[in-house]
Amino acid sequence: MIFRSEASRGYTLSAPATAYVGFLVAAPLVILVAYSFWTQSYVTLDKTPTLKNYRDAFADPLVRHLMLRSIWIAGAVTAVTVALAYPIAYFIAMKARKKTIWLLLITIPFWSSYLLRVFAWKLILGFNGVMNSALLMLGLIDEPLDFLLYNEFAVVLTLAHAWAPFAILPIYVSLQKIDPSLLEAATDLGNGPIRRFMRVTLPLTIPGIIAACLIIFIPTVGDYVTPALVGGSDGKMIANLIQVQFGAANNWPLGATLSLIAMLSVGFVAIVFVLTATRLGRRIK
Amino acid sequence: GGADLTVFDWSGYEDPGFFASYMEKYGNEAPSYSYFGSQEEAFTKLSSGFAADLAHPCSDAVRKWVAADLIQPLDESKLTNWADVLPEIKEVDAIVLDGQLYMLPFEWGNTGLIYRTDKISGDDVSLQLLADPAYAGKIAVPDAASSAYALAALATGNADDYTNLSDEQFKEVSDFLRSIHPNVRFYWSDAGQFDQAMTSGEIELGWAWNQSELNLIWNEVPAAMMRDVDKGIATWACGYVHLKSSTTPVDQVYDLLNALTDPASGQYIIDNWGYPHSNAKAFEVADQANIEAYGFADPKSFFEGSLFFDAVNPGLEAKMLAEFERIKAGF
Amino acid sequence: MTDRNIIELRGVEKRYGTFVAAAGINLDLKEGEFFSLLGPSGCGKTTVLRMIAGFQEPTKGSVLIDGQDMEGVPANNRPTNMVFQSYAIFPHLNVGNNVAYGLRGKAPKAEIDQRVAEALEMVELGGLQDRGAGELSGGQRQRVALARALIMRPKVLLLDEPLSALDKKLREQMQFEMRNLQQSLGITFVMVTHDQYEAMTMSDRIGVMFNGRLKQVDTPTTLYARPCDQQVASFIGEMNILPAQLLDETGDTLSINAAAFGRMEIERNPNVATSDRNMNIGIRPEQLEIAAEKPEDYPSTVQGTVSNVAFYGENIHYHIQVAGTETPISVSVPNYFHTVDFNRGDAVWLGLQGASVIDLGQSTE
Amino acid sequence: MTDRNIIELRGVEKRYGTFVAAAGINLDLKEGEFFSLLGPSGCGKTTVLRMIAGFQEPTKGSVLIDGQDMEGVPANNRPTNMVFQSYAIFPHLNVGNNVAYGLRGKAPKAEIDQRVAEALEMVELGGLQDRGAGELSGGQRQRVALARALIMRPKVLLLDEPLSALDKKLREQMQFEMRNLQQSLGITFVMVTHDQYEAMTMSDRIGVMFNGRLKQVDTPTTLYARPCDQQVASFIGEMNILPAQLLDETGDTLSINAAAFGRMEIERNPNVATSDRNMNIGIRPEQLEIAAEKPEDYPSTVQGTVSNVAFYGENIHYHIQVAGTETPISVSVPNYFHTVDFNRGDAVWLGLQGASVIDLGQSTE
Amino acid sequence: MRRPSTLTAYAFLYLVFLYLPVLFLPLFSFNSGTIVAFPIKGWTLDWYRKLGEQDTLIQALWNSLGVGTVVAILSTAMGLFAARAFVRYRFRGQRAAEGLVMLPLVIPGIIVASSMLVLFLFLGLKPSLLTVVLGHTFLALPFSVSILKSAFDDFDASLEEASYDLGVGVFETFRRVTLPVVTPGIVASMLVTFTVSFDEFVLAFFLSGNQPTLPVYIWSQIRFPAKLPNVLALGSILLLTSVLLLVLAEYFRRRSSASEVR
Ligand SMILES: Nc1ncnc2c1ncn2[C@@H]1O[C@H](COP(=O)(O)OP(=O)(O)OP(=O)(O)O)[C@@H](O)[C@H]1O
Ligand SMILES: Nc1ncnc2c1ncn2[C@@H]1O[C@H](COP(=O)(O)OP(=O)(O)OP(=O)(O)O)[C@@H](O)[C@H]1O
Ligand SMILES: NCCCCN
Ligand SMILES: [Mg+2]
Ligand SMILES: [Mg+2]
Repeated sequence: MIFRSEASRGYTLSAPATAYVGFLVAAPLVILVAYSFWTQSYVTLDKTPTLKNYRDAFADPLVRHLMLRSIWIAGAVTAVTVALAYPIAYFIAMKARKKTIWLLLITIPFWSSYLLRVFAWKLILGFNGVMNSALLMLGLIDEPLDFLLYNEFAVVLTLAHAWAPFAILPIYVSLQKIDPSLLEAATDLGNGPIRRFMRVTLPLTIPGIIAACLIIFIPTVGDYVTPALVGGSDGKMIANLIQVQFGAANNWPLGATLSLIAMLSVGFVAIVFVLTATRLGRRIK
Repeated sequence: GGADLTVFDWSGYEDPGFFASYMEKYGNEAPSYSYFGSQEEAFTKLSSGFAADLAHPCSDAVRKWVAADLIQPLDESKLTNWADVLPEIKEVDAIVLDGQLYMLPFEWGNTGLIYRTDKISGDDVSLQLLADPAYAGKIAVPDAASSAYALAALATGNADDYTNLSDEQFKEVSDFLRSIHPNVRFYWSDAGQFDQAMTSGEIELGWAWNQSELNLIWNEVPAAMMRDVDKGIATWACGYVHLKSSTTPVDQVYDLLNALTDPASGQYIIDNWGYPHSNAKAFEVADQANIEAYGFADPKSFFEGSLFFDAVNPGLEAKMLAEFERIKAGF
Repeated sequence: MTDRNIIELRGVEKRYGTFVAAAGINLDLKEGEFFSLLGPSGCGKTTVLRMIAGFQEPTKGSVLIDGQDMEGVPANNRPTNMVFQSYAIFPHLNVGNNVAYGLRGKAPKAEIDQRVAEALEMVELGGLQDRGAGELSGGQRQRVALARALIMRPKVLLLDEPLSALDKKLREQMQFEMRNLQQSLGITFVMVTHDQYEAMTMSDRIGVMFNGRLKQVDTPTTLYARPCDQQVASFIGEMNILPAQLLDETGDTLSINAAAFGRMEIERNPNVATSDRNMNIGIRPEQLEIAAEKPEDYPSTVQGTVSNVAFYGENIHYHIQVAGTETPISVSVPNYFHTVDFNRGDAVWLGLQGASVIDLGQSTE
Repeated sequence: MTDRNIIELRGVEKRYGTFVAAAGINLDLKEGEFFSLLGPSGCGKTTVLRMIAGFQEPTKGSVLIDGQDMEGVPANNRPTNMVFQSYAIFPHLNVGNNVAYGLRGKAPKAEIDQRVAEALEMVELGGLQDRGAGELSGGQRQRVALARALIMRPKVLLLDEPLSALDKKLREQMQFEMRNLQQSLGITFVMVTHDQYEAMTMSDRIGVMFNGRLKQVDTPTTLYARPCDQQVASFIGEMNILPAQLLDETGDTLSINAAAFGRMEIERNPNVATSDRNMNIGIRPEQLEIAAEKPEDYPSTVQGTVSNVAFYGENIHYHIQVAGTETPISVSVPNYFHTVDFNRGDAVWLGLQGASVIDLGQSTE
Repeated sequence: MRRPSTLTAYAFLYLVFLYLPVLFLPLFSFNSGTIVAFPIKGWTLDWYRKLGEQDTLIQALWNSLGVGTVVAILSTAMGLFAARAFVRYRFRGQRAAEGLVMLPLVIPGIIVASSMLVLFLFLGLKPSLLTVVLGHTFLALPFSVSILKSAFDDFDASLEEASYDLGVGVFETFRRVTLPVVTPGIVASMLVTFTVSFDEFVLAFFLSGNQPTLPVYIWSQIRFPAKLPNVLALGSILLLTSVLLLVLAEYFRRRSSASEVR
């Protein structure tokens, strides 16, 4: 084994993982694509290839609407989560003495069940919830606020909570990688803390920010549980429609078509985002 | 042992009070349960190859399940309690198809308008209230097309044609759902969500199962279900079907079916769950005060006067599903 | 170099918890001087430099730059600039933007461009503005760091081991260039290094540190000829240290009896505290004469045996075992005509003159 | 040192993709010899060492150890052991278990214990068996690595920059100890280094590499006195390189006309390929005489001006600007009596003898 | 020296944001009512007392623990080899391979879930705990690979070479040097991958047969809330356990870094 070339050792060792992931990514994709050309009526699957599903999906303004809303909500979730997470990642990487303790502190809440956490948010945001009770008690409001729950705001807040560690960790890692002497050099060259942050820290953490954004944005577009639980009457997203096709409607071909459209749209948005962010980063001098 | 038998069920139905005699026979061992949250979920899983001995859908699903070749007919002669099953339930559409019995009814109940009695008086309450701008943000409707369409069919006076709405009727019914959409706080997908919101006062009325009414009452929330058949209420019946994927010996399957339909089980579910049972004898042995309080002293009136959840025809079902998605999205 | 103090350290001390990284540092640096801080790893050199730059506040004492107390003045407001050991080239900026960094927003674009071009010319990187930070060699990075600091026209340029990452040839070339640059600009340079040759060849004065304390501050030649104690003596260059007895003192002349070499007169070293009866003397290897025959014109001589020969190219070092001291005496001779004159085992004579013997003060045992 | 070849490299080449890290390496190492590979960073030294150890297979050519072709023999079956630059001390094992590592399961426990104790004595770490790997200083780590390799009784010990992580004092001490150890054990040592003084003082022979090629293999003195070309000449020590015209050759004597110094007779350098009409000569800084007056007993003299003085302690280097060459000529004089004799601007004379001039062969422009 | 900065204040506020919801779970596990909403009806320990009787709940917990354990082992094993390959060797397509292994992080859950269900059925694999394990291993791999990559980053390659050099073969070197040195990374990877599996819902929902994992069970309980407080009680216990586990992980991490400091 010592003697085989480095490359072949690399292939051998990484093969199980890459083959596994590759297979589980590729095979379902092939099946999804196949399904998207078939049709279903009631309980029978018609395997005659057709573009009907695509035609229907593209013709339907609902699909477009839900897709755009999903991207908008996922974008908002991503922006809010990352914006809230950046300072805390910065704090842990640059200021905190006991970094590991802080990292632990931000992970512990995620060792309870996700569904229960979503549930807990309803307790806080609900009509008789903690937030309203507190505001009422403080005399800040007379009537419970009803715009806290069952809307896009609630979805964004709940997901910003759920994805917190996934935003904090990549940003933390990229901050951690910054050579402190770069920051000292910026100070030495006359920058105060804010200009130094804008000109050195921020540009150098763009890869971390991009990673955090992708890790949050892409799965969020496909989330259907959170919108169903806290989204209210207008928090529905594309994944709910997909879920209906695989469930109640029992129309897998349409579900597969919608999945593929969603993946392509998300991929497109992600690529545009990465390119823009990278370019923006380069513009800073 | 008893656990060899697997049941695919709504969660909660693994209550040992439902099948005491089965446990006696099988060494005090309960069947194994696995759960679904909705019939659609159950159908998806079963048609994906999920295997079990028995499943617990409601009557409206049976036709589709048969068409998808998921279930096998039951042998009436082996069902010891078949004779005692309420005659109204035996009549329910799709329980018997092509002369073959496919579902053994177990429990039944209502889907109706539940409201906070402290906020709305019993005289004022009506389905049309759902569209009243005064209740903006105060109502909840199930996130299920068939149930929402039943509600709207009742509200628009199209209840009799619920399973076979004409195009105009369909439009009228859909428009009602559209008109209440602005008032909807959320389309509930789990009963707990509905119960929580009613408890907190977040919503004041909504379309839900009688299970919710009872849960609210037990938790001392002032709430009730509107049971006036003239104002509109729906009825459903659910039961057990024998899955084709069943592998456990048939006798054991029937032992559980018989235990479930035993009057003792019926008494238990009526007294402890507040649900009506399918066995007529159960009503005799159960606490009459409960029967009165939970509002099913007169089963006949429900089966005759209310909208019964039968399967809508497949074409209409697809239309409902698609249209409901649009309505929810504000289209 | 003028006589004005540009930097004054007054009783500066720095503690990390209970650990004292620097203590009792008093130091005046002249305008236009090239000053080096020399000492073994961990002795506190970087700590002192960073207190001047403002990256660390002294625990005690004060730092004055150009007569102004710097307490509470953050690094970005001090008239100093720094060349970091790792160079700290901003990886996301090209050469031009790296060099322009400190001027952005403080001068019009045209002026910045011109000053960047000039600074790059100065470090012989003219025209490389658009080169990416990742495409530079070690020596080029060093020059960019230098240009980036110098473009700020600092009163004092601080350099933390600026050459240690470069390889021998390049290091020697940069030593030369940096010294010339410093002289032509007239800016004070304060350089940290652990390389004695670098310090000696580049600096006007050197401060030698051990364990957080500044032991001696002097010109390279004085440091070499009049070290203040054994530690400094053997840190800079090689030194044969021998015990001796002080017999008599007359003015600045000490009469001693040295191990192996016997009686001789040597000059008093003003840098050592006292010269007790039991004292030490130091002899640099190149100060000894080695010969096959007893050398005539040396007052003190001793016979010995070559125990080791080390060839250094420019010099050859002989280790000579002599009676009266246990460790062999090291002798350095220039390598004339590429020949080695003595081999291991040869009997040789060593010759010594009192004028080249260093008084190292009282013995520290 | 015997005459038997313990290692033979025959036309060894190593490519990484299209990049040639080593090429055309032919080398015979004698049993018991201390051999060093010297060269600038990235020249391929480590690559050659690792091909001998078996961590890398040559792309072409073959490696023989003790006469046996090593092709296909994995590192764990070769009679070589290695001391890694980072020392590679197993962090989860204590000193005793680190040293015993290679013997475990190959000898009875009692014997292992005894050999470990011996090996630790040998490197002066006796009794430190239970010390944790994390509790060792740099020098101790180096010794543990040495003991761990030597306990395997290898035919050849390979060392990759074994001392570069240590600081000056410790490095000098270990150089001395390692050389002694090698001589008493009689094992062949092959050491990679980029420090010319380390290579010169420790080795029997040195191989100088540039860009993947072995340029010259010779003893330190020959390498210094008879480098095979300008590159080797200026990599080892300092060298003044001047152009010259070959006027005549008689046997091993060349008659030349050198820039600045004029006509002289020098010895032919057998290591250079040819000595053409347009040739280069090299003069080591210590081979030049510097004086205020024209030196009498030097056949070639030239007058110049001191352009720079660099104080190195043991030596002082003067840079002298003379007519006839552009770059100043570097002259090294020993630092007798701690005095600097000349200052910048002084007019001086340089004296030179043909015997100390090095023929560097044809000019490469 | 400096007053507590706004940043520190923000950090503590953020912690409140993170913890506030989670702390309500234990609170409602002591509520005597079955509806999880204010006002709290009364206080009780019943839900904890009755926990032992909840056979299906306990079974679901065991399923999740079992799946999590197998997933942790599988993904860590594959991750170990892959991470080693990525850190140690350069080979063509390496970046593509690294990217591929990270893909599960960024494919929407529902798409993974639905397409995997289709695939497994196509392959004749009925939904069961096995399919859940396969799915979760897929999801956990990127985590395991990235954790172990950083473990190997800190691991000096010359340690293994030293072992070969001392005459020890490939497999024994792996056992005597590689494994002990990267053990803390392995432990961290096992913990994290276990957690990923333990809390995963969407895939488990699609892929589990008649043995629900805990999140799938909880999902059904949320819809039919009679036993929800039991779930809250269990959730609170799990939270406590996970805190203990994390402390354990931290202990291992500390131990590893202690041995690496010179
Ligand atoms: N932030 C810190 N906290 C605690 N100790 C520190 C800190 N910075 C430096 N030290 C310690 O102070 C001492 C002096 O450090 P300093 O960096 O000034 O040394 P140095 O002379 O520059 O050494 P080197 O040549 O290795 O760079 C060292 O022992 C170091 O370990
Ligand atoms: N695995 C590899 N893949 C590609 N190139 C390599 C590899 N290993 C070494 N090289 C290249 O081969 C050349 C020689 O490397 P080597 O490590 O032998 O140099 P070296 O002489 O030991 O240098 P140093 O003194 O810096 O250690 C270098 O340019 C290096 O970048
Ligand atoms: N028991 C479940 C009730 C379902 C009503 N559709
Ligand atoms: Mg330092
Ligand atoms: Mg090397």
